[in-house]
Amino acid sequence: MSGHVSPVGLYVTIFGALTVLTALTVFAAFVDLGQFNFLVAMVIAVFKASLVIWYFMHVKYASHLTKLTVATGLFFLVILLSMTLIDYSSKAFTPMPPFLQ
Amino acid sequence: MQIFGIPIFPDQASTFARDVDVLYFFILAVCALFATGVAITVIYFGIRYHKTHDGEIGARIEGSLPLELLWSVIPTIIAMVMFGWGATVFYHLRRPPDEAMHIYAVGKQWMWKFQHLEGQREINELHIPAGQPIKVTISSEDVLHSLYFPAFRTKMDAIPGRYTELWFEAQRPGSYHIFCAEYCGTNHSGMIGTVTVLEPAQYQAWLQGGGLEGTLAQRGAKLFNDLACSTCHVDTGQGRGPSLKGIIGTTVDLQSGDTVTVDEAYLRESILNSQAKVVKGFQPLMPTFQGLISEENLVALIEHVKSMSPNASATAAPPTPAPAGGKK
Amino acid sequence: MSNAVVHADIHGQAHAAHHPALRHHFDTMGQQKEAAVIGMWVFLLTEILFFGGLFAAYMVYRVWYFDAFAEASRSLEIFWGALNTAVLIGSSLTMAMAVRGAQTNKRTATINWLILTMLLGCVFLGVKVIEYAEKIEHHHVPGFNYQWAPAHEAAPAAEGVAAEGHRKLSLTPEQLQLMTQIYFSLYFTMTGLHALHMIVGIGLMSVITWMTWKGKFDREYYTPVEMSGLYWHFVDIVWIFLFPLLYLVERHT
Amino acid sequence: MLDKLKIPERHYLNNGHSLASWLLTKDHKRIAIMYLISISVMFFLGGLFAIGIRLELATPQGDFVTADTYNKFFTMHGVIMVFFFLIPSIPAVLGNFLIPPMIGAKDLAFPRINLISLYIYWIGGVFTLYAMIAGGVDTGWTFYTPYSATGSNTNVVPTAVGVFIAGFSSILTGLNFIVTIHRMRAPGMTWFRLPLFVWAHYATSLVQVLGTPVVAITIVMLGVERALGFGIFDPARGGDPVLFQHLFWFYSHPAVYIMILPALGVQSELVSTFSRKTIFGYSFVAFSSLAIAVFGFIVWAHHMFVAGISTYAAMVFSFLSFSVAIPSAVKVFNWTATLYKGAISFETPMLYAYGFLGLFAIGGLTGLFLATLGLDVHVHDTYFVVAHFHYIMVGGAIMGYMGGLHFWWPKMTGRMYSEFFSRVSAIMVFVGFNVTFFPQFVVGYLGMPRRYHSYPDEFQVLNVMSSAGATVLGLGYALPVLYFLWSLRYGAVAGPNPWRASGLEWQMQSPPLTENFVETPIVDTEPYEYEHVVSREKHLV
Repeated sequence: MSGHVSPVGLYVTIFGALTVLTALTVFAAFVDLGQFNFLVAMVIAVFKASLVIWYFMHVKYASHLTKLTVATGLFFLVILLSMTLIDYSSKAFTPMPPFLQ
Repeated sequence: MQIFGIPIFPDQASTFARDVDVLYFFILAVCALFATGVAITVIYFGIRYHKTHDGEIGARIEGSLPLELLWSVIPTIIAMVMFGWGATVFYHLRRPPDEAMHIYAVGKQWMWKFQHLEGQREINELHIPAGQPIKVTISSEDVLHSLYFPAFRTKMDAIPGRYTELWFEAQRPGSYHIFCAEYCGTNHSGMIGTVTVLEPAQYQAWLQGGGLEGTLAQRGAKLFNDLACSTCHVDTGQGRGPSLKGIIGTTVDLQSGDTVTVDEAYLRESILNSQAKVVKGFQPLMPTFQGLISEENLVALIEHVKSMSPNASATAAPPTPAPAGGKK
Repeated sequence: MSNAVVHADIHGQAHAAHHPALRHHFDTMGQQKEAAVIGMWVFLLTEILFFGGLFAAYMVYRVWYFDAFAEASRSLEIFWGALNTAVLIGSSLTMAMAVRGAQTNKRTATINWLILTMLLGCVFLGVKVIEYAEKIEHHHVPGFNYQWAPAHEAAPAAEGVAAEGHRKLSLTPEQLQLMTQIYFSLYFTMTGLHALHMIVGIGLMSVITWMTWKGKFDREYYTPVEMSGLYWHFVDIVWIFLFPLLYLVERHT
Repeated sequence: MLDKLKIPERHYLNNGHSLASWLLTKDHKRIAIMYLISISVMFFLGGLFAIGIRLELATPQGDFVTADTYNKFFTMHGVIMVFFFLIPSIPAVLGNFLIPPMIGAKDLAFPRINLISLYIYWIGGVFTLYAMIAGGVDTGWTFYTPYSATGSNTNVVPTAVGVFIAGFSSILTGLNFIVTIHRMRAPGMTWFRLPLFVWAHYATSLVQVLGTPVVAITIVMLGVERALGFGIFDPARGGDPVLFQHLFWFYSHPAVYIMILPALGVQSELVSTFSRKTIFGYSFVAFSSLAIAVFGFIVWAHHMFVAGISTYAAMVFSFLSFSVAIPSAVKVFNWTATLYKGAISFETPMLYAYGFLGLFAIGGLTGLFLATLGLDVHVHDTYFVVAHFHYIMVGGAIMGYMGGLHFWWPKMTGRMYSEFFSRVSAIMVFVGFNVTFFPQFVVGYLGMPRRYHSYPDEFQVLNVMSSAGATVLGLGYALPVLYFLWSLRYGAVAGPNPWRASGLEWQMQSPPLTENFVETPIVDTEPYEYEHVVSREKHLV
């Protein structure tokens, strides 16, 4: 039972998409979107990562358990990042860097 | 409170010590109830359903949903009560009243340095008046420490690079422990002291006796002249630097277009790093005093500037929740 | 216990079609491969959270010291970063082709694609060496007399006058020296760890290439190739996030 | 029926006697035995440091050892006990040995990775022992910066490397269990026919796999900061020590669930077997393990209420911390309900189960004090906290481990140990434990801080009581070594199912064959069925 064999064409199109998205990331960085620069960069990066996971890593054709494992990992990463922010976003002041000592 | 000479309960020497203890007894009662309930049930079942003959098998009971819900929902409700009560006590614990008397505490490896506004400096000793809310602003010079007054039921970590604070209002005169509660190295257990709560009158007497070179603000004024600040910061405003009269609490606009409220943190930053936030309309000529001023002198200078404002007790860097200062 | 007897003969037939690579404690090849894939993904979970800790630290300091991060990020060469991203995406493609070759039993194709992937990996590491060398030369390595003087920029003219093309920085050189040091500490930890994972990946793949060359894999059993593929794609995904976070903090002013 | 039993000729212990057959084994049972020996050594080493601490604290002045040595004592006690005993104890010994037979498999999914996990544990142990011999480390097992980065000049980096490596041993064990439980169950062994021991280990493995990497990267950042001079957490260079605490506790709170969840699994097995009754509310107990594992990840900042986090964050984490208490309470109530209308007998494992029930209840309930914000400000970093986590770790995890060891010892060695001495040691452990740690609640609320080398005189009496209890506890733990070793040669032959238990592992011979079952069993009964046990018994013997 060999895993799903994807057509070469699919791989090349995914590669093309990733290259275009990289160029888009670099281009978007030079456009002043203020606060949204970070958001745009992250959305593109997440999309690129999901392309790689879905097609290159065959998760599209994998069992539900594999999909669940991937989802669990990302969920706990989000917990780590978001709950650390709970503390840092609600701090009244940024720490006085040491030169203020 | 003691039994056979063994102390089993700490003194209640601050106003909210009683609130914390009442909360403690409430949770203790609830837990004792649950623990003894489970213990008695378990022991009773152990005796009542003891195995009589080899090969005896217990009754076939799979479980019961209502019972499960019962002992999930009830503990959740009790937990929420505990959380709510604890949160209110905590909120009260962490919001110093405005009229609190201000004391600076600096943790340094294995000693506590206390600095009164009136100029007294004490190491591992603290004299405070009873019946007066006191706010202690804490910082550390090297590693993490934690200023802990068990009799007042309050504690706060001393973090290098940042101000943290705690407050209490001592009720009963007497001497109580000061501990360092965050591990800080070899002599962590030696970093202890005693806080002596005096009657207000006795406190004033102690102040007079102990006052070395006058109040902090007076010492600040002397420094203000010695360091030639007064040459630029002239009260009339004609000097090369902005007038500092009554500046505390006002908002000034900066060269870079932003505005900033003048508080301790801004004063401190401008003294140590004068080019950081230059006020609009002035040249950034002021030299930086980074490394030239000791911690105590810096505090004295800030107190002096604050004493030039009509409302004497200025707001220190407010640690209460407000959106983060850094831009993103 | 009659069903135990029935079970025995079903089991007996399964033993007949026995692939040499089937390990004794698995019943079928499918079960073995599925276990390997899930095991690899669980391992990649740990890697996600391993790098996650670094991203958490990066996120916190970026919020606090945004200006310094932007300033320090500008000192990085976008060209190398973008080239590296393209190289790594290319190596993901060649890796996918290598796995496909293994699946379809084309040994020489698999070997060629694997070698190509390793080459691209080495190119990536070479670019990193160039970038690191440039940083060492500018003393941008924290801990080794770290000096923050943005070399390629003209020193900001008069103190108060905003250098054109740059938002007036509210930070003084001392502040910059401190805050950019945090940026570069994180930069070297993240890219260093990533490069280490690349080196491990290339080592892994050279072993897999040797095993393919020895003919150990076929249409039925190519799990090690797929596992190194999953690992390599993961390392590519980490770089996909590292590139915008480290290189493109604020390029638009 | 016991006397005519004899040890089977072929079993996993005599299947090859050479050193290589042990050191290069792929048999999960042999790896479990090697883990058992390794962690017992580590347990007694950690125990020595504990005795050093209790001797020092018998007198208010620090006159037994110098302050530095005392700091190294409690640090090594913490590091060895947490990373080298509590985290691997039940999963690596009982889990490794029993999960494959419990689900009807021949071995774990990745036997070689299981062996690598053992070697990694040994390498991590060597680093930590080197650090200990080369002068110890005095930062506390939490390695808080900036003291661990710049303040301390002891062997922080070797210990950090040791802990970093030992972390991977825990990850690999977790990874192995997850894949095994998912993909290698015998036909008919559905998720709801799994023993609760397996459920608990599944939840533990989730925590091991998802938590350990974060402490690994935190230690890498600490090592990089200390060795290369980077300034990530260094406040003098703009870093934030509180960030280290965030990242450290993101793992270290779930780590306490790694330590206690397997013991909860053992407890479910013991209570059900020795009251001859199916567990009450099986699915609730099973899902409460998963709930503990998941909720364990969102509560970590209750270790930092006074560490300078914002008031808002403290409230959020305090609220969430109560959510973790509920599943533990559900488990305790379900065990109590299991005893109802059972046929309870008090062999040694059941004594440990009763002890566990009492001590874990107290440990869990005192957690409520610490989750309540108003109280935590007062009791944080005092002996109240020390007493709380010892009630959970020693009263819970170690009682569970001892109970499990006494329950499955006949299966692992085919020999019974002396019932009398094991009951004496169980009672000694229970009494000694309470005398040691209950006074610490009192002295904690009085305000005696942790990690104090010398303390004010008024705390002396309570500390002397605690030190006295510690000696009884120490003896209580020494006794099992004697009668377990004695049982290897002189113990009565146990036979396949001495306790008439219902698990699949009791249907194979003891000590088991290397491949566990002659052929993979078919499961057609519910998990805790004792009616069938007696009937099956006749067939096997």
